[in-house]
Formats: sequence, structure tokens, C-alpha cells
Amino acid sequence: MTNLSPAYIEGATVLSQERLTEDVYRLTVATTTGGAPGQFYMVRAWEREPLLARPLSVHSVDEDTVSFLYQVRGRGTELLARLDEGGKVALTGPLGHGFHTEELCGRIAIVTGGIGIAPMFCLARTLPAGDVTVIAGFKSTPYAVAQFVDLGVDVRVATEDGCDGTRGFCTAIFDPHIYDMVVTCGPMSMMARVAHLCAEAGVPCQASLEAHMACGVGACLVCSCATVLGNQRVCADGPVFDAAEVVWHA
Amino acid sequence: MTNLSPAYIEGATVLSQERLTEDVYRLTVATTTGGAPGQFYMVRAWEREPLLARPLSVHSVDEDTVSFLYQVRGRGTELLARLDEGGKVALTGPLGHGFHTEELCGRIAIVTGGIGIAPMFCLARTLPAGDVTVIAGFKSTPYAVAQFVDLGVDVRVATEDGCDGTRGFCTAIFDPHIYDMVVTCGPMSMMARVAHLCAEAGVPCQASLEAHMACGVGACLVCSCATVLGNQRVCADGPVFDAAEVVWHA
Amino acid sequence: MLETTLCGITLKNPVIAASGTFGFGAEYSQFFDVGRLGGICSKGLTLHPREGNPGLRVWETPAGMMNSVGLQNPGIPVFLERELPRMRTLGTAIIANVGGDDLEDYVEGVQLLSNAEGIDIIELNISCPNVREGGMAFGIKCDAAASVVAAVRPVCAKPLMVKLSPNAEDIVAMAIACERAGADAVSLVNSFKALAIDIHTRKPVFDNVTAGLSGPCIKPIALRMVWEVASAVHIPVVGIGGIATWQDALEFIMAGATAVQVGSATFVKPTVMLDIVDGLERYCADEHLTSIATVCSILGTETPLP
Amino acid sequence: MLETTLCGITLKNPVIAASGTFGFGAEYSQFFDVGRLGGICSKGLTLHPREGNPGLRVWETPAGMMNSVGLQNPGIPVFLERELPRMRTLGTAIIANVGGDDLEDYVEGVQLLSNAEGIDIIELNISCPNVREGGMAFGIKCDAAASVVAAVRPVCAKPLMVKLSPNAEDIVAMAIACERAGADAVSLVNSFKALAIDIHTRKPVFDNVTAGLSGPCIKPIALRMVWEVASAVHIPVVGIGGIATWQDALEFIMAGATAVQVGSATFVKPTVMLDIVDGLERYCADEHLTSIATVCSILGTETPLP
Ligand SMILES: Cc1cc2nc3c(=O)[nH]c(=O)nc-3n(C[C@H](O)[C@H](O)[C@H](O)COP(=O)(O)OP(=O)(O)OC[C@H]3O[C@@H](n4cnc5c(N)ncnc54)[C@H](O)[C@@H]3O)c2cc1C
Ligand SMILES: Cc1cc2nc3c(=O)[nH]c(=O)nc-3n(C[C@H](O)[C@H](O)[C@H](O)COP(=O)(O)OP(=O)(O)OC[C@H]3O[C@@H](n4cnc5c(N)ncnc54)[C@H](O)[C@@H]3O)c2cc1C
Ligand SMILES: Cc1cc2nc3c(=O)[nH]c(=O)nc-3n(C[C@H](O)[C@H](O)[C@H](O)COP(=O)(O)O)c2cc1C
Ligand SMILES: Cc1cc2nc3c(=O)[nH]c(=O)nc-3n(C[C@H](O)[C@H](O)[C@H](O)COP(=O)(O)O)c2cc1C
Ligand code: FES
Ligand code: FES
Repeated sequence: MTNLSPAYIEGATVLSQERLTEDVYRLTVATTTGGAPGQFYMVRAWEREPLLARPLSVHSVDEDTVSFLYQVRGRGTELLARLDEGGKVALTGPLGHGFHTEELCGRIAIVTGGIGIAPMFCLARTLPAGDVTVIAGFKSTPYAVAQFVDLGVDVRVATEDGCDGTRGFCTAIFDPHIYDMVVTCGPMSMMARVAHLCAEAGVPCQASLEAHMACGVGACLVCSCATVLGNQRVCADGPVFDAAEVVWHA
Repeated sequence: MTNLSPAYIEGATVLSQERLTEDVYRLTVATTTGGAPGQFYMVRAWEREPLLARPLSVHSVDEDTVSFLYQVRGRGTELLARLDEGGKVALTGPLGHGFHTEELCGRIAIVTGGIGIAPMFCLARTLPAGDVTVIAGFKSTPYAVAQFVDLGVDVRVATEDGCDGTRGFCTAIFDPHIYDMVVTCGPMSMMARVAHLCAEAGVPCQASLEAHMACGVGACLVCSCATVLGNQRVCADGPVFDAAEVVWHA
Repeated sequence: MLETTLCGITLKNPVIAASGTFGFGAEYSQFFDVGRLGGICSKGLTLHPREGNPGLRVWETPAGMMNSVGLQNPGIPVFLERELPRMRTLGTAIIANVGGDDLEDYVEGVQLLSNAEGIDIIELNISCPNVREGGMAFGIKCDAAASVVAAVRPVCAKPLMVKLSPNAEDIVAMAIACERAGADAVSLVNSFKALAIDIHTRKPVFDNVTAGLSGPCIKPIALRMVWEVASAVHIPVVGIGGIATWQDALEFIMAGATAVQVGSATFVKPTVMLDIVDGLERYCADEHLTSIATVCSILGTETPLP
Repeated sequence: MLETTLCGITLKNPVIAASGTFGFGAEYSQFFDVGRLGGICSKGLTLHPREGNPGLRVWETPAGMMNSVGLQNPGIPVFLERELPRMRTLGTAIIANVGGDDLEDYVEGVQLLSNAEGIDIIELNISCPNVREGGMAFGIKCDAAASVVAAVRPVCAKPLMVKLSPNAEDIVAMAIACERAGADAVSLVNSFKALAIDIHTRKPVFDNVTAGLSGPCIKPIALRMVWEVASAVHIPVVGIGGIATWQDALEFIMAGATAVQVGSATFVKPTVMLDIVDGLERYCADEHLTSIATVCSILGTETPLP
């Protein structure tokens, strides 16, 4: 899928804000700027404070709208969650290099931890449903999984508190050997584990990395991650990287 | 009237927000903290920015509510104007020394410029209507005068653009000689003029001064005004001063 | 858990009202029991009464404020007679903040305060950015600072805390110079010298041109300075600058501050210092600390990376 | 109305993208015609490529941000080969920002840049707070600064602008020292040395402990420094620090800045510099100024009050 080039939109209108769980929301915004799976937007729903916009992956997209699936973590996401229908956000995007969908064939595992599931819905929509298995881990109550089931995708859930699916981490129910391709998104430590399992099994893996960002467009170098090719910018060279090229710290 | 002592109230509820003109609003808040005529509150309707609260006079008061009449001037009042019913404000007050109502007898003139009319409604309510004349100047369309008429108070209006009442400044239609007591509030230059006229006529005048404030309670000394007694704190020693004691710069 | 010893004086907790932002304590007693504070610094005092600066005295900036009060105060004799007796009833440690224009004024002022009963600590303000000639100069050059500390030391029978300016050329050297000259503690920072221009009048906002910047905006710089100074001196350090939450206060303590002072944040919320005290208390309980001092200087003085 | 001459170079307008916040210009060309800017400062360059600092590199503060990029850059030779040709197509003045650890690197780096076609001005960054040993030291002491300026001057055939650190002991003396050593202009300020602590881990947020503070929070201090420096030197001064609106830019110009640089504000809104250019243009039109230079230094160098 081709990565789209970005625009800056000052007052995009909120079409809907749905609360999925205690702290997870889906925000849909009117914009025609689109986005490929794995690309993201810098989002801002406040005037002055906090200073910086927040990166959010494209969760779902069509001609006139982009949706974000996000979890309230701190001040920025808390302010996002206060938005109502008709509210305004500033968007910069779509940004970055998304998933290399041209490489995704054969049996595909999508392995996610927590809100790492956000970018996967628009990805799954582009893949043949029968080939895809989503292996999703959550702390507690799962969210945003039903929509994959609706696509006909096989979904397996692990929860840390055992309230749904298998108790434990998603990596415990992920066997890389039965897949041809793996994509992953979630906490860095979990992705490091997935990358390690894939490397051992000799299965290619694409990982969508996290990093604190300032510009989001590749100009400031605050979002760097160590790779075998040297430091790369998560925002502009990624956020999706070949997991084998990332220098995992965990 | 006795000045009341203040409290800090974190989340007072907005009961109503009325827009009176293009940029003048009346905000009514649920609070039992009351206030004497001429006292004020430090009001805050935002979390972090701007840093400081804004001083607003008690416009009208009863057992369970306080109303403010305010004009949008900059960022703070703009944010105030965005409040809707049910919104929350933080209040510190009532603060300061209000009008010396015990001295207000005989024929009383209330001379105001613009939003300087704000503190006068609760003052007028405590005075014998027949003794009071309000002489109110505005740039253009007058506001908040009808309520004085309802009290039975004589109201004379001057507007700079001549759209209502006499064209010109309110000081042009104010003859101090026919009053026993004058109270005034408005831009400093206008109050200086009123004070001058009163001094010439030998009529006592109380003026409610303006100053930028930080603490509002008398602790920081940023709101000082020069008086014959030395620098005084507008917030704690005033805001109402004997006009004859103020060193007017204008 | 929060009891703190500063220069031999026991404070209920390490949260002190900063000079110039809390008057003489009486104003805020209307809102809360100021006896719950660790201490109160008086408005900056000078030997002779001062009317302070003319013109506008306050201006807001992003996450901060500028002030140009210019040491308006009734003078030390009037303070001792009129304000101190009332302060002493407040039930908290009293820190007399003293400023001056020249050495003689400092010495005479400190002497008067030193003889007064009920003052626990004298805070020597060598750093007020809002007074022309004098004051400021002492706060910029190490040797000038050392000379004023050395001059007042012999006449000061009470613990002597020197309040440093962030405008100092080298704040670490400054702190060391004050320590050597006999300071029992240092407090930092005072406000930053800053400028605002009214583009409409094309003139400075303040008559005095520059004014002192305080508030949350300065916290990251103040914290760095406190850490550097605490790493370099052996006397206690009191951290000041933009503290508005218990987390801010804790950062200063971890950086090496024995206690903290809260200034501008009180304007935002009159009772903020109680929130800070309560927050630190909860933190100690949650972390099972018997004393907040356990985490003082926990950052260490060594920089983790080469 | 906005055309500005800086060290003999004509800029379309006085609004320049600050070093390290605008890459090499290409990234933001996606959002607007960067050719409308007065100029672009390159990311800080060093003779040899650098990977920059490990660990977290950005942290938000009230009205500001801290960064610890640590001069990550491809090295001057790669810049000249790969980035400069593309920069030259952008249609605006190119300012090459150069940093270093020691005198030799500075000299060799400047020499390479000086020989390159298409670079209009060389900005000597003696003030990066995020590089251990070297760099910073040059930015703090006047004589160190003068020595590096004097060393690169003979090999620099292009206009030489020296970027000053707000952490300098005495920024006015520093500017004068640089002027004497041969600087054609000074730009100020770079970011402030600051600290943030993670109270949960009880460690500094940054591996490097301290990091550089920028953004609106620093504006009042930066503006004061620009005014002081502009009042003291005869070479042009470029104002930097927290500029986010045309009014901010105008304040710096009134304080004596010939041009301004905008850094962090671009992160808040990619097209903010166009707003600033448009705002200044409107201001000139509204005030009937034939040139923005009319209001440069209008504040004067004398302080209105005694
Ligand atoms: C390319 C990319 C895409 C992302 N997509 C999504 C998404 O679709 N949905 C979603 O909920 N989140 C997503 N995130 C993470 C999201 O950006 C952060 O949760 C958000 O910025 C936190 O902001 P805050 O103000 O709420 O929290 P803060 O108060 O800033 O921080 C709260 C916590 O979040 C961490 N954090 C802050 N910023 C980031 C960041 N940029 N990346 C990772 N952790 C951070 C902090 O360290 C802290 O632990 C994405 C991050 C990146 C880099
Ligand atoms: C005791 C007192 C009572 C007041 N009562 C009222 C009232 O009832 N209704 C009302 O509309 N206004 C009242 N004011 C004025 C009001 O406080 C200011 O208009 C308000 O603070 C402006 O805030 P802002 O953020 O909207 O504007 P800013 O952006 O802060 O400033 C906009 C303009 O207002 C001026 N200004 C800012 N603060 C003050 C201030 N404290 N006093 C005077 N001018 C100021 C600025 O210089 C500037 O010209 C009162 C002021 C005082 C001191
Ligand atoms: C209005 C005002 C007046 C001040 N007056 C004094 C003073 O008289 N003496 C002094 O040492 N510091 C004075 N300060 C500085 C504060 O004590 C404190 O050092 C500074 O404000 C930084 O702390 P903050 O960011 O918490 O406000 C004053 C500060 C303000 C805001
Ligand atoms: C992420 C980032 C990277 C920076 N890198 C450099 C640099 O390489 N060289 C330099 O001279 N200044 C660098 N700076 C400093 C800026 O050019 C500017 O001086 C500073 O940010 C203050 O301006 P501002 O408040 O507008 O951001 C950097 C600033 C930021 C925020
Ligand atoms: S966030 Fe600026 S380069 Fe990635
Ligand atoms: S506003 Fe603080 S003393 Fe008046």
C-alpha cells in the first residue's frame, strides 16, 4: 500500500467519539487526507497546553474520515477524550511509512499488546481474511476485537488477569512457526519478545515502534531508535520497521 | 455594609451565562459566599493557562448565587465566555473593601464608564432608589442599564458614538454640584476626571480602582496604587478608595 | 514523616511559603491554617521602608509571570513592631527575608532581625532583580556575594540562609563562595531577569524595563541549578522555582533540596501548599518511607553517563 | 517591507527556521513552500557523523520542551554531498549550523563549509547543551568562545554568525568577545540547560541528566538577553527563543534583533512561520512602515528609569 503524503489541517471536525472501555475511545474525524495502514497523525485537541501534538495511528479510514483508537494515558489523551461530536482537532498527517503490505502473503499473524491493536484494523481490511490470525493481549477486558471477527479474521485473546481468553501474555499463545509473516505492535518489551521469537523461528516480522515525538515529520530527531543501520527516525523512517533490523533493548 | 471574609471554592457550578451584547456577558454561579457591593472575586475557568485568575466585581448577589457582569478583553475573559450552564469555576472571594455604604446618603450619583457599571447594581439595590442617579457612559450600545430602571433608579446614558443617550463621555453629563455623594467605577482616566470634578465641587467621591492582580488577597503587592497615604494595595486596601486620597496620574 | 531539620530548626514539613508571595502570612490565614506549613518567608525587608517600583507590576507569560514589585516593604523596624508579633502567632517557622542596596544596610538590617525574638532563620536576599544599583550586583558576582555574606555573618546570631539568583554568572561557584563566607544554607532560585515589550506602545511593559520571571515555566532550569548546587556544597539547599504540585516538590527533594519554597503557585490556588504537604505525606506512606529525607539527594551527584 | 539584510545577505524576510528543528528543510516542504522563509538553519553539523544521545530525547514542560538529541548528524562531508544540493533548490537563504567538540573539528568543519557553494551564512554553534566535553564549555566562558571564533575566522570566507548560549556566564560580555574575535553577527539563544526527574524511577528523565529547554516558556528571558546584547554590540543580532507568533517576533525585533529564528513552535504548527511572516507584513502595512527595520531596536538601549 502506498504511503500517502501529509497535510496540516487546522480545524478538522469530530464526527463521533465512542467510549469502548474505561479508558479506550474511538474518535472519528472528518478529513479526506486518508492514510495507509501503519501511518499515523499528529493530533492536537487543545490550544496551548500540552505544547506538543500526540501521535495516533490510523485505525480505520475511508474517503472522508479517519478514525483513531486510543487509550487515555496522560494529559494529551485525557483532553482528546473530552472532545464531543462537532469539536475540532488539528491534524498533521498521514505521516510515516506504514506496513509493507506487499510483503504480507501466506499465513499472517498480527500480534498486539494493549492499544497496539489500533493500527491493525485498517491493515486487516486489506488482507485476505482467511489468511490472518490476530493474537491480541490485554491487561484486562479486551476491546476492538469484534471488528476483526466481523471481517472473518481468526482472533485469539490473552488477558493478564484472565478475565477473557487465555490468562497471561499474548506471546504465550503465539507460535511463530505456523506463520509465514508476522506484524506486531504494542509495548516495546512485548514487541522485543515477538521479534525474538520470530528471529528464532526464521519468520519475517514487521514491528510498528513507539517513541516520544515532537515534529512527527522527520525534522527534529527526537524519536530515534537504534537499528542495525544506525539511528533511524521512528516518525519518518518508520514507524514500521523490519523487526530484525531493530536493536531491541528489552 | 460589612465586607465579608473570603473562601476558596474549587468547583462552583455555573447556573447561567447570558450574552448581553457582542462582548458583555452575565455569569451566575452557585455559591453561598456572597459579597458586599464593591467586593470582588478572583475567578478562574481554566486549568493551567493563563496562569493567574481574573478579578471580577460582585454584580449581583443572593444567598446561593453570585453574578458577574464582564466584558471580554483578552484570553481570560474569552475563556470565561465559553462557559456553559453546568460548567465549573474556581472562586476566591469575596475579596477587598467594598463601597462605604454607611457614608452614602443624600443625593447619590453613580458614575460609570463601560464595564465599570458591573459593581453598581448590587450597590444600587442597597440604596433608596429615589436618591440615586446612574450616569453611565459606553463606547456604543449600552448594557445592564434596564435593571437599574427596574429598581426605580434614574439612569442617564452617554455613548461615544451617540447611538444612545447623549453623544460623548459620561463626565460631560455629570454635574457634581447637584449631588451629596458620588461613587465611580470605570477606566482610570475617566475616574480621574470624575475625582477632579468632585474635588472641585467639594463632593465626596468613592472610586473603585482597577489594577492587574496576582494574589488578589493582599500578599504580593503587585496591585499597588499611589495614594496620599503611600502605596496601597488595590485588592486588600481597596478596591474602593476615597477618590481624594488617590494620586491620579491621568 | 515530613518533619525536616533546616539549619538546626525543626520544620513540620519541608514546604515553605516563598518570600514576596505570602505577605507576612496573615492574608492567607483567611483561607487555611498556615500553621500547617513548614515555614513562612516574610516579604523582602529592607532597613528603611520602600515604596517599591512605579508603573505596572505584574505581567503574565506562558506558564509564568513577571513581577516588578521592587521590594516594597515597611522597613525592618516597622516589621518587628507590627508584623512579627502577628506572624509569631501563626504557629510555623518564621524566616525573615532581607534585602538591601549596600553592605551597611544589609549589616544593620540583619543585626536588627538577629536580635528579634521569634525569627527562626534569616534569608539573605542577594538576588532581587527588581532593584536598581545594589541587590542584583551582589547576586551576580561571586566575590560580591561572598563579601555581603561575610559582612553580615558576624552580626547574625541566627541561622543564615542565602538566597541565590539564577542570574548569577556561575551559580555553583556562587553557592560555594557563600558557604565559605559562612552561610548555613542556600535557597534558590529567585526570579529570572526577563523582558516584556508592549508592541503597541513600543515600550517595555515595565517602567524598570526588566522584571523577575517566576512560575512553572522556570522549573526545569531551577531544578537543574538546585541539583548542581546541592551536588557541590555541604550545607542544606532549599529548592525554589515553579513548584506547583507535590511531584514538583519531590523532584527538587530528589535533586538534593532539604526543603522547598512555593511562590507563584499560591496565586493560582491559595491552598496549594496544603496539597503539596498532603501529597508528600501520601507519597511517604505509599512508598513506606519513614522520612522524606530518605529520598533527598537520591539522584546522586554523579552523572550516569560518561 | 520585510526584506532584511543580514551580514550582507539579503533575506526575503526576517523569519528563519532554527537549527535542529527543521531538518534540512525537505521535511517541511511537504506542508508549505519553505521558499517563503527568510532562511533555514541546517541541523547542527559536525565534521564527523554522530549518532547523538541514547535514551529518551524529548520531554514536555509547562509551555516548553526539553530535548537531548545530542547533535545527531551525518557529518559535514555527507551533508555537502547529499543534503546541500537539495537544500539549494528550496529557494531560501541557507545557514549551515556547525558544532564541534574541539577547536580542530570546528576549524576543519568550517573550512569545508566555507568552500561549499550555496551556503549563505555559517552559524557557529558554541552552545549545544547536549554534548558532553567540548561544545558547551565554549558557550560558557568568554575566552573559550573568543578562541574558537578567532580560530575559525581565518578559514571562513562566508559571513560568520555565532550562536550564543543562555547558559553563558555573562552573555553580553560573551557577545562582545565574539564580536572582537571576528563574528559578523550573533544569534541567541540556544536552549537552556535544564533538568527533569522521573519520580517513579528516581532517576533523571534523560540519560545525559540535563537537556536543553526551549519553547514559549523561555521567551521572556531570551528577549531580555537579546535586548542586552543588541544594546552592547555593533554587529547584527538574530533573536531566538520561544517565538510562536508574529507579536513575539516583533518584540524581538523591537528589542534589537535584525532577524529571528523559530524553533519549537514549528512542532506545534508546521506552518507557523508563514503566519509570522504574514503577521509582520500586515503589521507593516497597518502601521505604514516601509520596512520592518524601522522598528528594529526601537526600544532603545537606555533604560527609561534611573
Ligand atoms: C507512531 C505512533 C502511533 C501511536 N498510535 C497510537 C494509537 O493509535 N493509539 C494510542 O492510544 N496510542 C498511540 N500511540 C501512543 C500515544 O502517542 C501516547 O500514548 C500518547 O502520546 C500519550 O500522550 P498523553 O499526553 O496522554 O500522555 P503523557 O502524559 O505524554 O504520557 C503518558 C505515558 O505515555 C507515554 N508516552 C507519551 N508519549 C508517548 C509516545 N509518543 N509513544 C509512546 N509512549 C508515550 C509516557 O512515557 C507516559 O508513560 C502511538 C505512538 C506512536 C509513536
Ligand atoms: C477589583 C477589580 C474588579 C473588576 N471587576 C470587573 C468586572 O466586574 N467586570 C469586568 O469585565 N472586568 C472587571 N475588572 C477588569 C478585569 O479584571 C479585566 O478585564 C480582566 O482581568 C482582563 O483579563 P483578560 O485575560 O480577559 O485580558 P488580558 O489579556 O489579561 O488583558 C486585556 C486587557 O485588559 C487589561 N487588564 C488585564 N487585567 C486587568 C485588571 N486586573 N484590571 C484592569 N485591566 C486589566 C490589560 O492591560 C489589557 O489591556 C475588574 C478589575 C479589578 C481590579
Ligand atoms: C510578586 C513576587 C514578589 C517577590 N518578592 C520577593 C522578595 O521580596 N524577596 C525575595 O527574596 N524573593 C521574592 N520573590 C521571589 C520568590 O520568592 C521566588 O523566589 C520566585 O518567585 C520563584 O519561585 P516561584 O516560581 O515558585 O514563584 C517574589 C516573587 C514574586 C512572584
Ligand atoms: C529538537 C531540537 C534540536 C535542536 N538542535 C540544535 C542544533 O543542532 N544546533 C543548534 O544550534 N541549536 C539546536 N537547537 C536549538 C534551537 O535552534 C533554538 O535555539 C532553541 O530551540 C530555542 O528556540 P525555540 O524556543 O524557538 O525552540 C535545537 C532545538 C530543539 C528543540
Ligand atoms: S519526531 Fe521529529 S524526527 Fe521524529
Ligand atoms: S494582587 Fe496581590 S497584593 Fe493585590
